Amino acid sequence: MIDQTTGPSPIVSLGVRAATPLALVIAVFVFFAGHNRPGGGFAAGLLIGAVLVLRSIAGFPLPFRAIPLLATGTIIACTVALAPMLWGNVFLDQVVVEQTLPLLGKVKSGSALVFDIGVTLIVSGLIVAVLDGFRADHLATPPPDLANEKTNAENSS
Amino acid sequence: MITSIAIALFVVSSLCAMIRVIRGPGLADRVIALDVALVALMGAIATKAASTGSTTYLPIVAVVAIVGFTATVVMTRFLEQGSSS
Amino acid sequence: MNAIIALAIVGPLAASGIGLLVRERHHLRDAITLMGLSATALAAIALLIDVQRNGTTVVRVGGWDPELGIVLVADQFAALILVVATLTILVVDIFAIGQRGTASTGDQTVVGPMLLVLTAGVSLAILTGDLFTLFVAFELILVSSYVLLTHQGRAAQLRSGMTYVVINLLASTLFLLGLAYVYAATRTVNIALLAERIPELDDGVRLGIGLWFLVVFGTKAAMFPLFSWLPDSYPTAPTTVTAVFAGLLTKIGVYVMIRFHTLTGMDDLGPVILVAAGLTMLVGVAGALAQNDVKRILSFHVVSQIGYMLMGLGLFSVAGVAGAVLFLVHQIPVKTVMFLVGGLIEDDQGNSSLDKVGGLAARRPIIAVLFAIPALSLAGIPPFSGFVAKLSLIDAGINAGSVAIVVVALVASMFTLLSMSKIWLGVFWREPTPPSEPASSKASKRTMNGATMAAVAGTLAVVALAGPLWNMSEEIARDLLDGQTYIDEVLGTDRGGVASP
Amino acid sequence: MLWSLLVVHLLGVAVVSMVGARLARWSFLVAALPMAFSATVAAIALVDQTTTRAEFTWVGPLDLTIALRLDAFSSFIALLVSGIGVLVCVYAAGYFSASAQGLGRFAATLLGFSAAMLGLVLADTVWTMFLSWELTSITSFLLVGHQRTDPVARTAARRALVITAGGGLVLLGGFVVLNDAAPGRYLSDLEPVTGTGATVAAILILIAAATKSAQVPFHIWLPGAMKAPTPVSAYLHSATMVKAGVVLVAVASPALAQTSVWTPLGVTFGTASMVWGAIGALRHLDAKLILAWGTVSQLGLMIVLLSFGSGKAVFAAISILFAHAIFKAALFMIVGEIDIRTGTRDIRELSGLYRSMPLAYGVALVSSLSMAGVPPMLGFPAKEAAVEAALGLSGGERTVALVAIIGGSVLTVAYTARFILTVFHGGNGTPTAVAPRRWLMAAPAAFLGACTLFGFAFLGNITDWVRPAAVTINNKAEVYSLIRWPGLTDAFLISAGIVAAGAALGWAISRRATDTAPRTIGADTVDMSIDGSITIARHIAARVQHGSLPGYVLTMVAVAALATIPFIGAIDFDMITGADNAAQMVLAIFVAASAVASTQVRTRLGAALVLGSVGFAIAGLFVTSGAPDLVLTQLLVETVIVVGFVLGLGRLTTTFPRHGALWQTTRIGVSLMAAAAVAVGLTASARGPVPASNVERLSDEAVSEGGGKNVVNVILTDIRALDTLGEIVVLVVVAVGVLALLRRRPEVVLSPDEPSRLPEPTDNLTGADR
Repeated sequence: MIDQTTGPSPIVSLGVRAATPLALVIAVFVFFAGHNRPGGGFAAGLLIGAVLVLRSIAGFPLPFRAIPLLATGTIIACTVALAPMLWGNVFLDQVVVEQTLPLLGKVKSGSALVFDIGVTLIVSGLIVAVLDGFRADHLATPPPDLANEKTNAENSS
Repeated sequence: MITSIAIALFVVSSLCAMIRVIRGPGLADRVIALDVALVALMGAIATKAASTGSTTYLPIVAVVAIVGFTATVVMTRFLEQGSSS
Repeated sequence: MNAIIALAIVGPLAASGIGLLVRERHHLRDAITLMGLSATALAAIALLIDVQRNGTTVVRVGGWDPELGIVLVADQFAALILVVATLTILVVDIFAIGQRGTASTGDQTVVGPMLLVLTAGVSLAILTGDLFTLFVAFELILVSSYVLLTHQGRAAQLRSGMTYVVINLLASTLFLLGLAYVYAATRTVNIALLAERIPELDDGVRLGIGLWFLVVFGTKAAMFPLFSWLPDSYPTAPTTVTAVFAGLLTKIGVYVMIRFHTLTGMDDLGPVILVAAGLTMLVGVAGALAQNDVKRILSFHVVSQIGYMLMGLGLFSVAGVAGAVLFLVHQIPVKTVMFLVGGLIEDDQGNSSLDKVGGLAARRPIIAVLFAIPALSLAGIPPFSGFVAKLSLIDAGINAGSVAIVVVALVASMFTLLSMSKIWLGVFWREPTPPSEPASSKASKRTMNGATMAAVAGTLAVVALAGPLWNMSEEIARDLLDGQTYIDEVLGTDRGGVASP
Repeated sequence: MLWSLLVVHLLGVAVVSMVGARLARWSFLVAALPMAFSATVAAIALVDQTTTRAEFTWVGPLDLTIALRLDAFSSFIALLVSGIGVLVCVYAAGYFSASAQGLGRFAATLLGFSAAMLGLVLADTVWTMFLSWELTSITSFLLVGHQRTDPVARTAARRALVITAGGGLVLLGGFVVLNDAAPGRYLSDLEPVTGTGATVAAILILIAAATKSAQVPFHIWLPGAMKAPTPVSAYLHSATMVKAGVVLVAVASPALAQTSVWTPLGVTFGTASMVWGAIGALRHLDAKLILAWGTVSQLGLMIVLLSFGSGKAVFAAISILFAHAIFKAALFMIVGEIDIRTGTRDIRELSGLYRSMPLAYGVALVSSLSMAGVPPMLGFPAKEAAVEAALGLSGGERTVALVAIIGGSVLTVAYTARFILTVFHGGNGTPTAVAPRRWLMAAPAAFLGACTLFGFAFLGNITDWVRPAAVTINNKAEVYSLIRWPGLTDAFLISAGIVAAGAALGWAISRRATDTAPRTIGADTVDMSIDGSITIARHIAARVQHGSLPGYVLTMVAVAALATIPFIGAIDFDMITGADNAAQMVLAIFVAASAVASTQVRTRLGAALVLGSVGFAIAGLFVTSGAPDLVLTQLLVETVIVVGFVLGLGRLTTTFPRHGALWQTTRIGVSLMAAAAVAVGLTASARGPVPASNVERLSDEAVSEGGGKNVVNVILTDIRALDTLGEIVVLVVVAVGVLALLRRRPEVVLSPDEPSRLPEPTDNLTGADR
C-alpha cells in the first residue's frame, strides 16, 4: 500500500522519468513514419498525450497550458490550408519538398507534414485539457482531507 | 507453420484474457486481463513481423506498448484511490 | 472566388484560433471575433454577387478529382443562405458584445471563438458538395454549440446540454451509418455523384437511404417526432446563444434536407414528409400555446415553423420547394430577432416569464415595436416577411392539390397568432412591473437595441426584396428538382474518366 | 398621387407616435390632418368622378401586386372612412381627459388603423385587400385593448383578434383559391366565374366577410369590443372596420355572384344577423351595447342586399351603408358624451336626458329617425330603396327578401324606439346630474346630425355619388335614384307599416323593466375554446415533451429503425456469405459476446473495460482485413477512452442504477431493433450491382499526387484534409469545452428535489471538487 500523503512511490516516478524520452522518440518516429507507414500526426499526438498522462499521475506538473497549444495547432493548420492560395493554387493544395534529414534519411516532406504538426499539437492539447479539466493531479496527490472538503462544500452551497 | 501456431496461441491467450475482462469479477482482474490481452496482441504482431520481415505493423507494437502501459498505470492508480476513500 | 470560399470556411477557424490565444484580453478578442465574422459575412456577400453574375463556383479542395476529394459548391442556394446566416451571426455577436456590460455571468472568454467555429461549421455545411464533409460540418456545429450552450455552467444548462449533446451525437452516429449505406450502395459520398447514382438504385435501397437521412436531418431540423431535444435545451441557454441556435441550427438541417432529398430525387417520400410537416406544425404550436415563458414559447415556435419548410419540400414541386427556400430565408432573421427581443425583455426584467413580467409597452415601447414586427411576421401577417413565405407555400399546396396540409398550415398560423398575442398580453400589457436591479448600462442597452434593430431591419429587407428573392428561390427550386444542372456544374459536362461505370 | 395618401398617413403615424407623449390629447388633432387630406382627395375624386390607379409589383410570379384604385365606389367609401375619421379625432380630443395616459400611442394607432382601412377600400388586388384587412385586425386589437391594465379589455381584444384574424386566414385561403379560379389581375375587372374553385372561394370569402362584419355567428367579438374607448367604437364599430366585410362582399360579388352558394349563404348570414342583432339590441341595458347590436343587424341588411346582387339591391346597400355610417357614428358619439357627462351608460340609471342634454337629444333623435327609416332623414330613401329592391326581385328570392327586410326593419324600428325612449325619456322624471358640455365632443356629433338632416335636402347630389359607386359593383344599377317623396307606392306603404309596427313594438318593450343585464351568448364559448385549446395544447406538450432523455433516445432509435423498412425488400440473400477467414469469425463472435456482456456489468468502470475489449477485438478485425493504420488508431483511441473514463468516473457513482423490468425490456427491445436495422441497412445497401470501387485509383494517386505510400495518411492530410481540419477543430472545441465546464466552480448545485433529466442519476455531475 502506497502512502497516500506522499504520492506515488519513487519506483513509479523513476519509471515514468525513464519512459518519457523513449516515448517521445517513438512519437517523433511515428509522426514521420506516417507518410508511408501506420502513424502520423494523430498517433503522435496521442503518444505525447499518453506521456503527459503518465507524468501527471506520477505527480509531475503539466508542462503546457492546453489552450495555447490548441490555438497554435489551429492556426498552423489553417495557415497550411490557406497558404497555397498565395501562390494562386486551390486552397489546401499540397506542396511537396524533398530533402535529406539526419537520422531519418531522405524525407519527402510537404505541406501535409506541417499540417500534421497542427494535428499533433491539437491532439496532445486535448489530452492536456482533459487532464487539467479533470484535475488529474488529484489522482497523484489526493486531497489532504477528503471529509473536510466535503463539509466545506456543503457549507458553501 | 511455427509462426501460425505461435500466432494462434497468442490469439487464444488473448481471448482467454478477454474472457476474464468480461467475467471479472473484480476490477483489478479486468485491468490485469486487459493488459495481458494487449501484450498477447503485441506478441502476435511482433511474431508476424519477424516471420514475414514486414515492418508495417511495428510502429503499432511500439505505440501499443507505451499506451497500454500508461492505461494500466492510470487504472491501478484509480483502483488504489477507490479503495482508500 | 476560390479564395473567397476558402475565406468563408477557414477564415473563421483561423480567427477562432487567434481569439483563443488572446482570450483574456477582452477588447482584442471581441475585435478579432467581430472582424472574423464580418470578413465571413463580406465573403458571403461577394460570393452571392459573383454567383449571380457568373454562375456556380465549384472548388476542388487540394485540386483532387470529385471522385476522390472534396468539392465545395457555391451555387445560388448556398450563397443565398450563407449570406443570411453569416449576417445573422454577426448581428448576434454585436448584441453579445453589448450584453457584456450587463449582469450576465459565465466564462465569456470562449464565446467569441466558439461563435467563430460555429460560423465555420455553418459555412462548411452550406457550401460542401460532399456528404462526409457535411458530417464534419455538423460535428463542428454540434460541439461548438454545446460549449456555447453550457458555458455559463448553470445546473439547468448542464442538464439540458446533456439532452442536446446525447441526441445530437446519436444523430451523428446515425449519419455515419447512413454514410456507410450510401457508400456501400454507390461508392461515393460526393453529392453530385449521388444525385446521379442514387436514382438508379434499387427502389428499396433508395427509399431506405432517403428515409434514413430524413431521420438524420430531421433530428437536426427538429422535425416531429424527433424534435424533443430542442424545446428542452434552447430556453436554458444564454440569450445570444439561443438567438443563433434558433436562427440557424435547425435551418441548416432543413437546408441540407432540401438539398439532399431534391437532388437525389426522393419525390416518393413526399407524403411521408408532408405528414411529418403537418404534425410538426401542430405539435410545435401546441407546445408553444402550453408554455408560460417567452423563451419557451419561442422555442416551440422554432419547431412549429420547421413544419412549413418541410411542407414546401414535401410537395416536391417547383413552387413548393421555392416556398420552402423563401421561408428559410425569412425564418433565419425572424427567429433570431425574436430571441434577441426575449433577451431584451430578460435584460430589463431579470426574467421572461409571462406571469412575472408586464406593462412593457408603456415602459419600453421600443421593445414592444421590436417584438411586434417579427411576431406578426411569424404569424404570417402582411406585409411582413412571413406572409410572402407562407403565401407562396399555401399557393403551392393548393396548386399541388394537397388541401389537407394547407388547412393544417392555416390552423397552425392561427394558433401562432394566438400564442403571440399571449406574449403580447402578458409581457406588454397589464400593470407595469419594476425593472430588474441592477440595470444594464446605457451603452450596453444601446448596443443591444441597435443590434436587435439591425436584425429587424434584416427581416424588413426580406420584405422589400421579396420579389428578387422569390425569383431566386424559384430558380433554385428548379435547379434542385432537375438535378442535372447541379451535376453538370459540379462534375463538368465533359467528364471523361470521372463518369460512373 | 394615391401613394401620397398612404405616405401622408404613415408619416402622420410616425410623427404622432414620436411627439404624442407631449401633445397628450391634442395629438388627435395632429392625427386628423392626414385623414383630412385623404378625405379631400376622395371628395375631389368623387365630385369629378375620376378614376386614378397606382400599383407596384411586390412579387410578380406570386401575383403579389399592390394596387390602389380610386374610382367611384372607393372614393365614396374612402370619403366616409376619412371624413368620419376626422370627426372622430376631433371628438376624441374632447373625450379624453387632459391627464389620460398613452394618448399619443392611441392616436397613432387610430391613424394607423385609418390608413389600413383606406388601403382596404382602395385595394385593387386581392393581396392589397388582404394586407389591409389583416392590418385593420391588428390595429383594432391594439385599440380595443387600449385599457391594457383591465383584464376585461384584454380578453375582449384577444377575442376580437382571434375571430377577425381567423377570418383573415380563411380569407387568405379564399383569395388563393379565387386567384386560381378567376385569373384576373385586378379586383375591379374580375370576370364572373363558376365551378368548384369558385364555390370554395365564395364560401371562404363570405365567411371571412362575416367575421369582420360581425355577422352571426361570428358577431360575438363586437359587443365585447365595446370595452374600447367610445371614439374607437364610433369609428371602428360603426363607420369603418365592420364595413370591411361589406366592402369585400361588394368587391367580390361581380366575380362570385354566379356561384350557387353566394346568394343563399350571404342571405343566411345577413338575415340571421338582422334578426339576432335586433333582438340583442332589444335586450341589452347598456346604451352602447344597444347600438353595437343594432350595428350587427344593419350590417346584416347590407349583406343581404349585396348577396342578392341585383342592380337595385346593390344601390340600396350602398345607400344604407352611407346613411348608416353617418347616423351610427353620431349615435355612438352621443352615447359617449352621455357616458362622460353622466358617468353611466346604463339605461336604468339615465333619466330625463331630453331636458338636460338638449343638443345631444336633438342629434340622437335625427339620427335615430334616420336609422328607423323615417322621413325627412337620409335613412328613409335608403330603406325605401331596399324595399324597392326586394320588390324588384322575382319568385322565391322576392319572398325571402321581403320577409327578411320587413322583419328586420320592424325590429330595427323597435330597438330604435326603445333606444330613444329609454335613454332620453326613461327614468323617474328627475333628470340625471349632467356635467358641462364639451364642445369638442358635441360639435362632430352635431355635424353628423346635420348631415343626416340636410342629406335629405341634397338627395340628388347624393344619388350622383351613390349611383356610380353602385354601377362599379353592378352595371345594372344605373337607373335607380334616391327619391325624396315616392308617392303612395307599395314600397312606401310597406315602409309606413314597418315604422308603425316597429314603433309599437319598441314602445311596448321599453315599458318592460328588465333588471339583469343579458350576457352575450357565445362570447364565453369563444373564450372557453381559446382556453380549452391551450389546455389541450398543454396535454399534448406534456405527452411529447416529457423531459426524459432516455425516452427521447428510444423514440429516435425506434424511428430510425422504422426508416430501414424499405431496405428489407432489397436484401439480396444470395450475396450473404460467412467470414473471409476463421479469425474474423472468432473475433466477430467475441465482439458480439462482449457487447452483450457489457450490458450485464454492474459497475461503470467494469462496463468501460468490457467496452474496451470490444474495441480491441475490432482492432483485431482490422488486422485481419489488412488495415494497419486503422488498427493503430483504434487501439490508441480505445485506450484513451478507457483512460478518460477512469478520470471522469471519479465524478459519477460507481455502479449503474437498477431499472424496472418493463423499462429494461423496452430498452432491450429497441436495442435489438436498432441492431437489426443496421444489419438490414448494410446488407441491403451493399447489394449489387455497385459501381466499381475506386480504391485502386486512390492508392495510385495517393503516391503520384499525394507523395505518400500510406494511403490513409494521404487521405487524412491531403485528399480530405478539409475534413481533418474540421475534425481537429472539433477536438479543440471539445478541449475548450472540457476546460470551460470542469474548471469552474458551479454556480448552482443540482438540488435533490429537482427531477433529473440525466440518463443516470449522478451524485456530483457539476464537478464541485474545490
